[in-house]
Amino acid sequence: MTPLVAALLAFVVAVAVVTALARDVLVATVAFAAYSLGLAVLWVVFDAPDVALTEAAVGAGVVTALFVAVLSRTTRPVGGRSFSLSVSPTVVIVVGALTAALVATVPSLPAVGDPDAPAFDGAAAYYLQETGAYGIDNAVTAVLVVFRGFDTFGEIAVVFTAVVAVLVVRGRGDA
Amino acid sequence: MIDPALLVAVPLAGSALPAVASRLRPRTGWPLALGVLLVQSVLAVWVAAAALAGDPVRTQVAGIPAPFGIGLLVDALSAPFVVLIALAALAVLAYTRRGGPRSGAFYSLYLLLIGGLTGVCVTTDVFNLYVFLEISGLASYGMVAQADRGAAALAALKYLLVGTVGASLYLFGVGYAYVATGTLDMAALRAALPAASDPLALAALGLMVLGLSVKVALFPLHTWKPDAYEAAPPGVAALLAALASTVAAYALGRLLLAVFPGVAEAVVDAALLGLAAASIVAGSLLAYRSESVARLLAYSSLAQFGIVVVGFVVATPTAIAGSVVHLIGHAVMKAGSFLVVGLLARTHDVRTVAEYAGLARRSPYVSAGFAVLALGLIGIPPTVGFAGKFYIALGAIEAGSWTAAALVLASTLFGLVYLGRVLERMYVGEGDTHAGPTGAASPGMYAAVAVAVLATLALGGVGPLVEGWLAPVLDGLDAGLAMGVVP
Amino acid sequence: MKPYHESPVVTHTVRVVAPFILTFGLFTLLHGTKSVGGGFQGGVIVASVAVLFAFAFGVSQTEATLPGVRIVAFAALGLLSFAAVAGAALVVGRPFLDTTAFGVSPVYPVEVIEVAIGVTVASVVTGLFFELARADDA
Amino acid sequence: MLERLPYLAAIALVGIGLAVLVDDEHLVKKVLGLNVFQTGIFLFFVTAAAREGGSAPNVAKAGPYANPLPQVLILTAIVVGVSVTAVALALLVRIHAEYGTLREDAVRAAIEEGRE
Repeated sequence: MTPLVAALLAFVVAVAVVTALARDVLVATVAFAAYSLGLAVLWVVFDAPDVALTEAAVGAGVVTALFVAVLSRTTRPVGGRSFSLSVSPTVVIVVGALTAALVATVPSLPAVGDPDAPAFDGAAAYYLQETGAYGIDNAVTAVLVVFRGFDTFGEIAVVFTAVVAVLVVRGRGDA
Repeated sequence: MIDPALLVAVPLAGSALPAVASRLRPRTGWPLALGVLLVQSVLAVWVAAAALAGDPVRTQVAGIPAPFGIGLLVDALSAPFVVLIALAALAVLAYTRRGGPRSGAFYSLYLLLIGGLTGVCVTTDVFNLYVFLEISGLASYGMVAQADRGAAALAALKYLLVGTVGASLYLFGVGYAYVATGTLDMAALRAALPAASDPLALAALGLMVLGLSVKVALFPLHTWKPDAYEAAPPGVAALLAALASTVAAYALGRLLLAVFPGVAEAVVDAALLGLAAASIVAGSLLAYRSESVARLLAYSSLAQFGIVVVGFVVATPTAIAGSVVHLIGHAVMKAGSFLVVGLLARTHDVRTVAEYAGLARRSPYVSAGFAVLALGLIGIPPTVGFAGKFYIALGAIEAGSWTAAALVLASTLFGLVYLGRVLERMYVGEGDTHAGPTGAASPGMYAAVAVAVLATLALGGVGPLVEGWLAPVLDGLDAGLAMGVVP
Repeated sequence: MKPYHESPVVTHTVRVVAPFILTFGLFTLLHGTKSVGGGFQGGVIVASVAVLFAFAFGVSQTEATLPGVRIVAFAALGLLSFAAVAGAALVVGRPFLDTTAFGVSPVYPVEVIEVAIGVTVASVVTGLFFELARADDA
Repeated sequence: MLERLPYLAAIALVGIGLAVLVDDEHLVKKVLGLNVFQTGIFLFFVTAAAREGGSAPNVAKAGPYANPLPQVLILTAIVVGVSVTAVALALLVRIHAEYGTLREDAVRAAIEEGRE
């Protein structure tokens, strides 16, 4: 665990807390954009540049733009404190129980970066070994299009579903 | 043989047509959707028939070998659902020609929903299943919001938020399963999971089951359902009632039978039985207290899916056959009921249990159809509703699980109370018998209801057939587990 | 919404920067097999140019040059192209999506699929932004 | 526990996001909460892909490599996430046009009022 990773994790969690507590939704949205950028840097540190590029373009870019577009034409709450700390007890219990159950699994997880973890055997080893045979260098692209292309086909369908669903929701299904 | 990938690819690719064509020429959405669905239905029936007559039909997408590539499988467990999706889509499409929304984009969503649901049924890869879960989810959120009323947008948003949490919890479970084993293929997971670290296997199971339970809408994870079904246009409510939770329950059953045996079975069975019992009791109670007939039917689904889960927990061949029959039967009966609700809202402007009073005299044929569907939902012979429950109860008794058998029996008594209340109003209640029809319905709407009623009766004897189909599949799964190999 | 006032600093910056971003986006889109990038990443970056123009020049003015019909048609085109490449393998008797089915290096069908992804993603992201940013009366 | 810090952070993000989603009355905040919740799960996957002394999975360069599979899964999940967010925001725009507010309690009150 490098200090850089620890610092990035602390930053990401801190900005997530700001997003959660801010009462002004514009503040929350800006905090969320910073959160996405923090994650993008974290992905770079974790040797996932493709995920980082997507996170930066999608999370910090497109999603923020979409939120701002919506906020610019709707109302923002006015007055009151800037941050809200009140959470209902039911939420604390339910979310707390789930979180505690998940934390209990952490000691059983392989250590971060452990090359003997099961995840590095099996499918991943096969992908890395076969990628070159397809004339592709970037294993992420090879997995995305060749080895798991059916996921990606479905993913394009998801993207198409989004635009069609938005047209339907906005009542412009034929316009 | 036909590549099963086409069952998914045809509707997904075909969904590109209605949204574009209707912009160039109005009202081309419906015929294009019909054409695509006809092609898909022929393929689905063909592949399913081949799978039921002989060996399961399987393929590895792109020719990447198992367990590294994504496998698709139509066997006796998935074939009935593949056919159900295709035929229900056609029947409801006949209904929506007059009764439903007509924009081209709507019919694109319709095809995306069908493609996504079929994908969930045929894939043997747990992450691929997530992708198709999200396609079908996203399409359903848009379709619910199609209704004009403002409440529909809020109901759709709630459906979206809760549904996405469900899908994401499932994805989290996939993450645990992958970290524990290094594979995403169902058969390989089944071989590797029991040897994996216990907390990780249990977390994978817990999160995946929890996520799918949200999609199935088991109590108390059901909150999206009544609002969404009440707010959606009638055709959409019928389609979702027939397919959305049904396919999620299929996925839950597939995982419990084909991936997770050997992982903390005693704990898991007790937890699932508790969830099922809560769904049966609370769903029946909420249904009894509903004024709106659409909400009553939505709450009734909680109880019905509780019974299906009981069958998967008992997990004898008889009980599993019962769950499959009940899933198919419930889809037919519940979709038919929602079509009747939409039809009556159109022809007589009635929506609540009170308003249904005396309807049997004003609209005798539609009322008789609804009565058959309701008796089926209660579980009266000779309907398919009886067949499913009977097989689940029989399986429970065979396995010596008296709790499970008692739950099935109790659900029937509860059904008698909350559905009997509606039937009683319709047949002996005093309503405004002089009020004439307030609107007209199309032949397609009546035809879709008639198909559901006839299927409810005709499928009543399907139990032994399904049991026969499933036997080799279940044997194969057990053999695979016993030998620790990939079946 | 308040009436929109163009700022010369912003519009000039966007004019200068946009071609570079567009080039970067297309490079990312086409270079996914060799290095970081691919259809999704490149598609989003290309779309961000349209979003930038909208922020600089106003939503309605930018959208006038990008009618909705074409956006949905392009999104559909990408989806259908992907399906066509995937389905073409079936025609020569290979499994759906088999990129080795065509007697050429798999890189070529992979690149076609990447472009198809890029076209759909770029048009959908652009379409989503305008659909959400547009005033209701438009 | 400390060498597994990213997993703990992922779980924390899941918890924070879920709490906002369930508890906050503002519908925009709910959608933001959903995004935080999902990215927490993404962190879990990308952490599982990291490898000590590894590099990005480009086979033209020398290994060992990070695991490309979870990275691809998350690439897909990010795109799914933005699609869901876009549809959610479109629903928010319609709710706002109809009821003039994005607070859940106020929207519910308006719907109840419409029923009576």
